Amino acid sequence: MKKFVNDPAQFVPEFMKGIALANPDLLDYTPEFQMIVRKSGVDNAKVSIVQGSGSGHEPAHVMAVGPGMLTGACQGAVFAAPPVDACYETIKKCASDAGVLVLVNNYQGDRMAWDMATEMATAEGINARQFWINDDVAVEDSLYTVGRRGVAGNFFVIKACGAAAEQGKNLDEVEAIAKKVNDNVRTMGVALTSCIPPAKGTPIFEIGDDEMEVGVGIHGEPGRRREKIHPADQITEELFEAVSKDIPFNSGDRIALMINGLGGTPITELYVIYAKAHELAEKAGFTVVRNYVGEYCTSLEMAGASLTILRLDAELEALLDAPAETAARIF
Amino acid sequence: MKKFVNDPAQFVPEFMKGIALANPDLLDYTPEFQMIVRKSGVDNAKVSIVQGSGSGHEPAHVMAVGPGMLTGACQGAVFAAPPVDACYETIKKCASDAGVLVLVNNYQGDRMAWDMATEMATAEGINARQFWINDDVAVEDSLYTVGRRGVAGNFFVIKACGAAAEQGKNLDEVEAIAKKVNDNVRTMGVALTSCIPPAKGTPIFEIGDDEMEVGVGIHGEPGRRREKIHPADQITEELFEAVSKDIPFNSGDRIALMINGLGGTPITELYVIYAKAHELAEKAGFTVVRNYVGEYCTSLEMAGASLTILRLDAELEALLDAPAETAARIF
Amino acid sequence: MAEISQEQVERAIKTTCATVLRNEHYFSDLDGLAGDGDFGTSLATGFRVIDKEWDQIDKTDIGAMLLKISMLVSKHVGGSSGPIWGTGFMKGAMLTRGKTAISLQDLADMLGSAIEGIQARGGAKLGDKTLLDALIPVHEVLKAHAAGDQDPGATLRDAADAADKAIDETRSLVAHRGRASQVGERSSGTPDPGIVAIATILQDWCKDRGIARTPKAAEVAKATA
Amino acid sequence: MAEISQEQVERAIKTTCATVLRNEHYFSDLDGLAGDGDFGTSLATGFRVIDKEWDQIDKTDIGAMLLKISMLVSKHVGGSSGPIWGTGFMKGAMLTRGKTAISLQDLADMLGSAIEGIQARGGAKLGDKTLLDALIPVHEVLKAHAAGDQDPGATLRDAADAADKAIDETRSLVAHRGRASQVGERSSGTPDPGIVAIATILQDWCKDRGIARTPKAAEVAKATA
Ligand SMILES: Nc1ncnc2c1ncn2[C@@H]1O[C@H](COP(=O)(O)OP(=O)(O)O)[C@@H](O)[C@H]1O
Ligand SMILES: Nc1ncnc2c1ncn2[C@@H]1O[C@H](COP(=O)(O)OP(=O)(O)O)[C@@H](O)[C@H]1O
Ligand SMILES: [Mg+2]
Ligand SMILES: [Mg+2]
Ligand SMILES: [Mg+2]
Ligand SMILES: [Mg+2]
Repeated sequence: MKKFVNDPAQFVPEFMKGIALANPDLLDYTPEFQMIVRKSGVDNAKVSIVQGSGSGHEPAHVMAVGPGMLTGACQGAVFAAPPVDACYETIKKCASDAGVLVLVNNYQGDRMAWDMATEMATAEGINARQFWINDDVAVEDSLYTVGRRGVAGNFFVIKACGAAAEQGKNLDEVEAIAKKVNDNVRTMGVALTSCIPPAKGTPIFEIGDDEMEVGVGIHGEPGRRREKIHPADQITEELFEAVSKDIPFNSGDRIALMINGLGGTPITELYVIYAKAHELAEKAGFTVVRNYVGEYCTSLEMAGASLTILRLDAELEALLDAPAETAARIF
Repeated sequence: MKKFVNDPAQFVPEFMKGIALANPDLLDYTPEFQMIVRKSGVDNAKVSIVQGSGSGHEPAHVMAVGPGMLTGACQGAVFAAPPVDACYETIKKCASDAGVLVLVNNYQGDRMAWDMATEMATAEGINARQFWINDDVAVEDSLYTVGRRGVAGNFFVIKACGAAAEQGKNLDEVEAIAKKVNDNVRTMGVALTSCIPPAKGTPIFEIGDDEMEVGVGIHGEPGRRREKIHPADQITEELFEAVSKDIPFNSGDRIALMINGLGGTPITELYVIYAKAHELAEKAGFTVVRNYVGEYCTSLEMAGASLTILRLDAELEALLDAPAETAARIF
Repeated sequence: MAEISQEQVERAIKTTCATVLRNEHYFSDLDGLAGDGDFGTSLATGFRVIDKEWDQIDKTDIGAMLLKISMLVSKHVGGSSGPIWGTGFMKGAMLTRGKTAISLQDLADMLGSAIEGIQARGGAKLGDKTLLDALIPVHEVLKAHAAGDQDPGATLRDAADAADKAIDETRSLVAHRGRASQVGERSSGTPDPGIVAIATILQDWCKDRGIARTPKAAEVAKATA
Repeated sequence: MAEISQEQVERAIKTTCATVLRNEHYFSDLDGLAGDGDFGTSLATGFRVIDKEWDQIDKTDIGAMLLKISMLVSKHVGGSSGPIWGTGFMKGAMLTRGKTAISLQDLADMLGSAIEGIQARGGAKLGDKTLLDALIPVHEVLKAHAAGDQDPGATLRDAADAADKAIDETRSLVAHRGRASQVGERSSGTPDPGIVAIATILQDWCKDRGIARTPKAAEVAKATA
């Protein structure tokens, strides 16, 4: 296991401590619940935006806390939903007179934990509501599972809701924006390698030296198929095709285009993908209004990438444009 | 080779095209010289800051172009200094009445190329000057080599000089700032894995499953020693010790602390290191005024990290605080 | 009418702590076959705290005790297991408020209520290859004995048999819930770790009460060896 | 006095293109042993352009031609090789301005000037295990023949011998310049790719002119096979 780690059981609290130490003016860290909230506290005139999920997807979710983004977030162990109490305490800590919107990536463990937490909070009189994000087109809905997974599109839901909340929109309005983003955002990813959860110490799946997993999930869930690795342009075409045909997106659409790294892929390779994706978008008649190239929702040190398209309208464009600040920063 | 790449020979121009497409308002790309300059052009009242080196270290160097940072940069093939002409054209394109400061990371190939380019530009009446950055404490000066290597400390030299140039400081003053930063910044890195230059197709060095290279260079150059992998805290102690004892830094120093990822290490592991480094800094009596956790100077997809300490004074603090914008961004 | 004393319930919980802690890695390994390999760790994180804080746990009555246990699970167990086991204990607590002894029928009702709660929480049904595939037949056993011989020993042995049997009966199924459902067909042929955990706990309860029985599923044999 | 015609110089350059392009991967592999494995590619990138643009290259005189070649190297060759080879051609160009033929002494002077330029540029000296360890003995050969028999054929053969010999003589040295210097002791035992390139080019020149000689260093044998 080629990792910077001490006791694997302490991996999550240790990196959260690092995030907190590095952002003393921005963030407030409660180790007991692996919870991070804005230092500036809750504004009762504004809807609070909350999220929480397994660790290993950073900068999602605790590194997405900050003005214009999340009000607070909690994390579970690597790839495991947080305990119910952590979710409950996060809602409680972020409780606002204007209400709390809980953005839940659509996984069974996360949904159950936030269900319980929201019920508990509601029972205490907190105005909390859940919204499920499910942008991954790789895996179709099925009778048996909880449905499509929530992946990198998550960033756009947070960004738009965070900005709307900042502007003082009410809970219904912010929820409507979450729905609009989720209805208009689609993602698919591809993995070239697996990753190793520190506590597990071994890869979560086996993959050949010349293979890739098309449509991989951010916990290493299998996707659509296992294939020989293709040239970057061909992979990009596959992702673009799958994503753009899903809603479908239409010629003339104004879009945000995201190439998200899964953790182990260097930024340059993401730009190789971006170059092709941008070209394909223009060929399809889309206008790329904003773009995002980097890490937004990762899977530990997995080498891989995902492509996200969000259809914009004037409202969403303005929300994406709005200022925001998180622990993920350059300067 | 688990990479998103098409023809490996086109890797650099393809990712540069992606960077350009993604930043149409910020950057101007000249494929012929693998050169990127600010879209806003040159301000003759301000010193231009220029850099260029082999590719594979992104966001250094072309992704460090932007207001408050570099005026322009050019890149060579992966890990190879740019051709002399590219350097010359970059100086020419960035030529300002106030002068051009060329920040060269201290490698033989880069120095020779920029030497020639600066001579050529000077012969044409351009007021260009070079400054060598050499913050890596891993390898001692020696009679035979060009001396210490320039690594992640590079970011601070660019940031400070970029801000100073923006403020209208003259060439002597900006050069003095480069010198002040370089004199007060020290770095050491450690690699857990090698990386694979696309055109080479094989790792640049062999390393055991349980080994790390302490003091590694950003082109995979060997460092101080090969060791069994240690817990993150112990590695951090080693890096901190080597770096902080080098100038040495003193109790009471106000510092900027950077944990830089080498490309394949996820942000969470960098924060595990940061947590310990911050603690060690406080124990040593330093005040961490600013911190930087993320990728600033990489080595393709190498798993590894480096620790940089910069001693601050009021002038440098203000320069680091100054606004800046580059292709490396979150929102 | 056979009574189960609070002391017996406490003893069963303590035994469960031992079972879960002993099998932390084994249960995770089983989860790793088709799921994400965290089941043992998730569960053990909670039961380690229950074990450690045992003396401080409110034991006024069975309900108070189970409520506290449910709270500790909610606080410390992540993943799907947190809500599932937390809900189970919570439902049991609600039916035992103020009681310091319960009948076999009470126990059957508690489990029935727990099953309902878990189904409402996670949406799984019989045959989805979750621990419900052990709990539901065990519930049938409890109901039958409560209405019949009321022999706690025989009840426990039959319950352990039922859970044990569920492992092999569901082995070839495809998981429809939890992370294991995400590997599709690949989960067929591997045992469900939740079912193994229930069977192992019941087997350890048998052992603790001196009820001789030999596990059939290899996984229970291994987990109780 | 033996004259070397411009046509002969052109032919030598064309031959050099073929040598470098044929050995792109081999020279990179040699650089990979202790350096960073880019030498062959860096060099080939430049000589591929020279080869392709050959017809458009200004051939008014030897100086004009070498100047253009130096410029193409500066434009297309990265790494240390760009400045080193670019400087070498530039110095040769400066001494042949307006000339359409050169003497052996001119050639010796050109190489002497190139060596000085490369030393000034990169700071290497004899024994640092760089291509200077081939160029300096070759320069001695040129000077001796220029002052003596003035036989271009014998000169070329002796020059090839000298460069060839340099490979084995420097093999056990530790590199003090270029990326190979960064591996310290580890470079000992590997041949320097720059020296191999010079020896290979000279051997190919011999072959092209029908001068029979058998390379001694295994690397040259391989590169010219
Ligand atoms: N929806 C559900 N209802 C009941 N039990 C479930 C459900 N989903 C999973 N389980 C049980 O939980 C076990 C897995 O728990 P755990 O590993 O903690 O959850 P996760 O699948 O989120 O990683 C499975 O073996 C199964 O027995
Ligand atoms: N300072 C120097 N002076 C002369 N020749 C040098 C010098 N440094 C390197 N060389 C030659 O260049 C060759 C390596 O070239 P190349 O691989 O392009 O450079 P780099 O070492 O920058 O990767 C070496 O084999 C050596 O012969
Ligand atoms: Mg899990
Ligand atoms: Mg090189
Ligand atoms: Mg699991
Ligand atoms: Mg080289």
